[in-house]
Amino acid sequence: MACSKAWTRHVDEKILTEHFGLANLYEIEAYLERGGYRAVTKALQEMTPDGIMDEVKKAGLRGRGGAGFPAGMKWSFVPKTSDKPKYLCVNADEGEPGTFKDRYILTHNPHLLIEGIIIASFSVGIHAAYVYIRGEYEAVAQRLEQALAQAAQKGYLGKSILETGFDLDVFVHRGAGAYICGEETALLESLEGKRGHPRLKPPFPATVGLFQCPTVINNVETLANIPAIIQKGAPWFLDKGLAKDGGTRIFGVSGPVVRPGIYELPVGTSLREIIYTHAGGLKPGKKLKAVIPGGMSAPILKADEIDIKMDFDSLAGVGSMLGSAAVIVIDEATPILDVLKKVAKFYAHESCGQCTPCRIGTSWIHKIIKRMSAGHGEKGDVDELVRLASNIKGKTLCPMGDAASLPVLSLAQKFKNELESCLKDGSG
Amino acid sequence: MIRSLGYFWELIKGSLITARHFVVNMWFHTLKLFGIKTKRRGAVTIQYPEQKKALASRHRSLQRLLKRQDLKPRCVSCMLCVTVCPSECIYVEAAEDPDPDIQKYPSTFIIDLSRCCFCGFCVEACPEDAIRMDTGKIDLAQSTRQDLIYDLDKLLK
Amino acid sequence: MESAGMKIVIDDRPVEVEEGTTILQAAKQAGLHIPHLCFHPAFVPEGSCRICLVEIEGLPKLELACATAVRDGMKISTQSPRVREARRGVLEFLMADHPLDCPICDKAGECKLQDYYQEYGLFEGAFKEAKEKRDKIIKIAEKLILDRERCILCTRCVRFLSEITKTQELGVFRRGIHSEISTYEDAPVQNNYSGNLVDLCPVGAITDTEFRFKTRTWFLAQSESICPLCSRGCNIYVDYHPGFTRIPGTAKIYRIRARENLEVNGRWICDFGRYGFPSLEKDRGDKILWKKEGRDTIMSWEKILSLLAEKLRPRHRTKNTSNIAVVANTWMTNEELFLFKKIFKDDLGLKKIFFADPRPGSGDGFLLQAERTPNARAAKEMGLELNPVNLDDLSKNTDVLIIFGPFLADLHDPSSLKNDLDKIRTKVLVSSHRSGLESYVDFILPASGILEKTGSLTNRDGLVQKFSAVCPPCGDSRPEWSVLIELAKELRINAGYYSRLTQPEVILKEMGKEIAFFR
Amino acid sequence: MDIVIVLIKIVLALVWFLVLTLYLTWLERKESAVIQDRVGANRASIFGIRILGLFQPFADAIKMIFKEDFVPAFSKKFLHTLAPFLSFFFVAICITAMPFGNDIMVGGRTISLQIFDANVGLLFVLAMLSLGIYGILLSGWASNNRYSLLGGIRGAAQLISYEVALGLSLVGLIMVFPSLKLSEIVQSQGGLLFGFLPKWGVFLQPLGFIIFLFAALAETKRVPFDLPEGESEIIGFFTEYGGLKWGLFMMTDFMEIIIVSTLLTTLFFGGWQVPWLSADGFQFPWGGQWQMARWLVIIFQVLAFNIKVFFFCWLQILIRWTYPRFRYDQLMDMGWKLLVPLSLVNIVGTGLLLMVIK
Repeated sequence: MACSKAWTRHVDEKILTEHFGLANLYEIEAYLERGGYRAVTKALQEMTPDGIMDEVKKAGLRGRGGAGFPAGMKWSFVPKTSDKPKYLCVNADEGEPGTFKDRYILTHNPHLLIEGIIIASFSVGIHAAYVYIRGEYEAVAQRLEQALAQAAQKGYLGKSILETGFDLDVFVHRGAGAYICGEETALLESLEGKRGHPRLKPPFPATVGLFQCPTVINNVETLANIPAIIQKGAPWFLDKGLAKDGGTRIFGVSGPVVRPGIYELPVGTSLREIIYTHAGGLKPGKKLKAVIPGGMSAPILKADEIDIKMDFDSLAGVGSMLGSAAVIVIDEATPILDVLKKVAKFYAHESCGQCTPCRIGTSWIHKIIKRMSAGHGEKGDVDELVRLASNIKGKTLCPMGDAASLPVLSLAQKFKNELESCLKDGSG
Repeated sequence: MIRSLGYFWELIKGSLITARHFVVNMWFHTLKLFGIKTKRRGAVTIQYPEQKKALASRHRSLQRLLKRQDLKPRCVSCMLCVTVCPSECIYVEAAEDPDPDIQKYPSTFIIDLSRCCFCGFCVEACPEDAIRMDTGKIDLAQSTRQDLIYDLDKLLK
Repeated sequence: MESAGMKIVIDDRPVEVEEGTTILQAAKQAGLHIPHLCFHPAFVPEGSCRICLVEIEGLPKLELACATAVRDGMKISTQSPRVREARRGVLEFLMADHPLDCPICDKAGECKLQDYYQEYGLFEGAFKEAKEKRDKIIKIAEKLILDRERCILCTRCVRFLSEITKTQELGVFRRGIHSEISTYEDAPVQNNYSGNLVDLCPVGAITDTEFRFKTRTWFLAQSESICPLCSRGCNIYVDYHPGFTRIPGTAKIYRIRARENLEVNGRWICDFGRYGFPSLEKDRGDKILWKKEGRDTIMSWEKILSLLAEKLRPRHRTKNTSNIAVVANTWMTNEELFLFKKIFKDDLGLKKIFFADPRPGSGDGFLLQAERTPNARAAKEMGLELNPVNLDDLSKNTDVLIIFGPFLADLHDPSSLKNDLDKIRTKVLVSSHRSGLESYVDFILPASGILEKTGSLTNRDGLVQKFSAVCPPCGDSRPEWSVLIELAKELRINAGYYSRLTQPEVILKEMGKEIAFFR
Repeated sequence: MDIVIVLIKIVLALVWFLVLTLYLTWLERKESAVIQDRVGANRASIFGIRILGLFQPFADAIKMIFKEDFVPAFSKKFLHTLAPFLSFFFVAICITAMPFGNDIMVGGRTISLQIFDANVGLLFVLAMLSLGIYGILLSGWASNNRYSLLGGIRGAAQLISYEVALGLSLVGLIMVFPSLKLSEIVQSQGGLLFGFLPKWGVFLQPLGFIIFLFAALAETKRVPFDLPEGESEIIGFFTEYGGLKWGLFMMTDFMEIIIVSTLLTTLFFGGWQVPWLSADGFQFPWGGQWQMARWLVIIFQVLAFNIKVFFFCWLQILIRWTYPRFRYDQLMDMGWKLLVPLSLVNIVGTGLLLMVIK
């Protein structure tokens, strides 16, 4: 992924990426200069934990990880009267292909996340937070650890933050390269030092989570939004987006567009606008074929379906999903079978192997597609793919089964003719 | 009494029928004896050891065990033939084969022909097509019981 | 009742269950079987096999029956087309990664995968790709072999070792399709309960070298019995092969499995019991012998019993029984101990009653007990004192000695046994096994092995458990209770009483009348 | 000299009789085979030479000789052994009364081709046949087997019943040819009836012939009258016999066939008489004449006798392979309610006819 300077392009008021242009924003001094940690001060000194929670609820902040569960609501599920310690887990295991937003946040503005962690922990009553960071993000993790050290030095972390008596320790935990650990319960298992296998739900992590204790798990981007909500208020935040889905989202655009990169845009911006206006359209000579709107696990949209608002509900309405808002653009020159092969290979490789449909189904699908792409496709293989994917969908322990089956289903259904033509002429 | 007379007429008819058979067959036998070949034979009997009737393709004769390419028996001693055998004439003992792809092979495979009723169920049941009854051997009489017990060596031949 | 019970409907059958019951358990109460592979009632549900999916009215997705707790008013369908289709789909996946080597699989016949395929599958395999190749013979324990191709990763074995034995020798390694069960760095499964993994494995992935390739499961007759090897009294299944009519020696016990009894052994048995059965069948005595002037004469039961009775009767008549000694053991059933007590203690009034039991071993703190005899508690409850054999007391002024059981040979060294027993004129041995005692005695009466008789045993906690014969008696042998009754009849003591006791059940009932403990 | 001649005659007759018996067993097998579209026994060979299985009787004989001579426990060994010999003897002795041909002249001596031409030859034969019952009864009783005993008793009852019909059926014949001497009966069948028809008993006594045929068949104890034996189902009198003793019973059976055939020939089919053949040659009723040497005529006559006997043997075997066995009540019904009354009718009818003619 070519790292471009796309984030500098101003379209509207930014929340997260406002100061990304600054080269040393990750240093706490630079951050403090830009008004950093003011939200923490405000939250800890002026607001009550419940007040913060209400504010977040009112802001309509939905989880940025993929499922889009309202963040304030998630916090409120944590039992208040529990004698067990509570934990905050930050999901920075950004494994979804096409997604790279958290990496930018953590690279450029790790203190924004730290601020969010402190406010969220204060609101829920947490004294230990874990940042589960993808193992491949070694440099990012180091930068985060540096930022944490700086924040602790400045008294924003550790014992009695800002003399309020509120203690908080933040730990960075590096993942070991398993996609499944982006799933919250698998993440917890992994954090506990076990094999990253998803847990059965219920019980939900809010009641029985890390080390069997109540646990809040939030995405990096979700938490990074918190300081702005505290500082500027819920109505302002809500105003940025839609009625039930406040704020902005960082869309990561990849593929053969003129300017691939991340774009912080209000929730509800149309996909066409993102691709053609912000990302500069496709590269000369390329023609849009399809778009995967929300990371690899989102069902694909054909070129004529891109006039759609990019928010959770609108995309769900057309059978796709916003997910992590990673827009993957596919041009006409790319054979769908190749896309399918990549998708299938990824999920076959990343299935944790715990439950049957996903463990065997994904590898079966991958084997069929490999055979198809080797030119040995047989009649009925596409239908077989659809059948197998529907047998996985909704029958697995964790959402990865859906994540693995939905793209296959949508590709196989929407591009059936193209795939079947591969069978006939025998070319991949 | 009258009924009895009718009965006597039938008796005569009966002996005429047997007599006709005798005369007709005798005629052809006699012709044969003098070397005159006619299409009709005097008897339907086949002189078995000299003349052999071609066996039907699905005829069930003496069992044999098939071999793999490496000359080991194909049998994996699943004992389905033992299970299905109605006369309990098959006895199999399994042993562990060093080849993990084969794993199980019969260390003993006995068919007691003195019990076998040649129903062919064992052939039907075999999942490996390891046993067949297509040797065409039907002269199985032996003078001792022990000779009728076919073991692995005999069956693999 | 309203508060405690939750009224739910499963497949149009209304059931009332307790709060916190899972759908699977509720269905069991309703008499329905929901297929499950990874679920085992003793473990925390894992929810990984996905075959127990059921449809709950009002919920968009199919839910796991093994892990979902019922809610009041739930309407559950376990046989709707959607459910069947889902199960079929899961089965198809499982089959696609399963070697289908049923002909050589020892689980065939009792394999869950086979059962469910019969019930829900019966499809033509659509899997055209190459199957995954995995290791098929991995020795994970002294007696266990793991076949990774057959493994369906239900992780029951892993969970057994982490939740029950807490030894955690097995784990799941690698991921996705390459996931596999393995030991940690070749440290084998080493605990006294490893044999349970074979019972637990729903397919044939873990097999047992003792049973592997020996026979097929459908030849075996499964009988319920009690493990006699320690005083725990674990409930077991004994799988017995009635044998091939023409091949001698094929009728035998092939394996022992755990039988569920939550009061005694839960769902497990120890390896000591599981693999101890060959000793029950080995070295059996099966002939009635009289060593008349040094030569073995084969006798009939009638003759030998009347011979014995002739030796005992005059002493009984004259109330001169001080020179009779008997040695019993607590491998005898309740009924036998009772008869033993009735005849020798009450009727004959013997003073020299000794017990020779196997030497105690060491317990493992879970099921296996140090006391390696199944019925010591019953003897105590009957008022018999478990006096150990003192050879001096035994042989002093003794004319007739009757020994029950072979254990005396283990307790004393042969030379002292010979010295002391030679002092006694008439020595009778009633034993199921050959032990070396044969050479010292004059009369040898073969007794049936414990698995060949019917009766009851009292375990260390005082639980009286009935069991019935697994296989016919070996050779000419007879159970001790029948020997005792016949002897009593020959002695003509209390004739009416003993002739009424025709069956172990009758004896047990009689015991209940006389001893409150057995009521 | 006479004794020598008689001895020669005895030897010749016995050889004839036994060889015929021997080959009747072969004939039985072969004939039944031909009737049933089979080939029949053809395996017995001497040095690989088979000749239509003609060695089969020898093979049988060897087999029977070498079989165990078994006597059941608790049975009377003597009686058990005696029984087959009795049966055999009483049948074998019947051959003495049979005229094989006309008298021949050898060196001025007249020699009749008959061992013993008794005045009461016919009665002698009937008596000897009746005595055969003792063999059956004895074997049944000596076997110490209640099934065999029942078989023997069944046999005795059957034979006694048919004896009556057998005897009565011949009364008419004796009235027509007023002699009991078999040679005379044959001699008197040499004439012609109505100028062309041979004056054979069958034409003079058709009803008598039929009754005699049935009764004689019953006397042989073969299918359909094999209730005494009932080989496979009802168990017969010789169940406890094996080897050569059983072989004697078997031979007795075949010898009875021959005796019945010779009797039929002698009594009803002109014995050695050839139609229109007188001592000088043929004199055909339409006037033709064919002079023949004396010895040629004798040969013709002996041949005719043999052919007739063979024919009846063949016929009896044919009958045996045609009919199923009678039920016991049917058997008794036929004997007592059909054959005996019919033979009485025959006697009365013959008597009346003779009275009318005279």
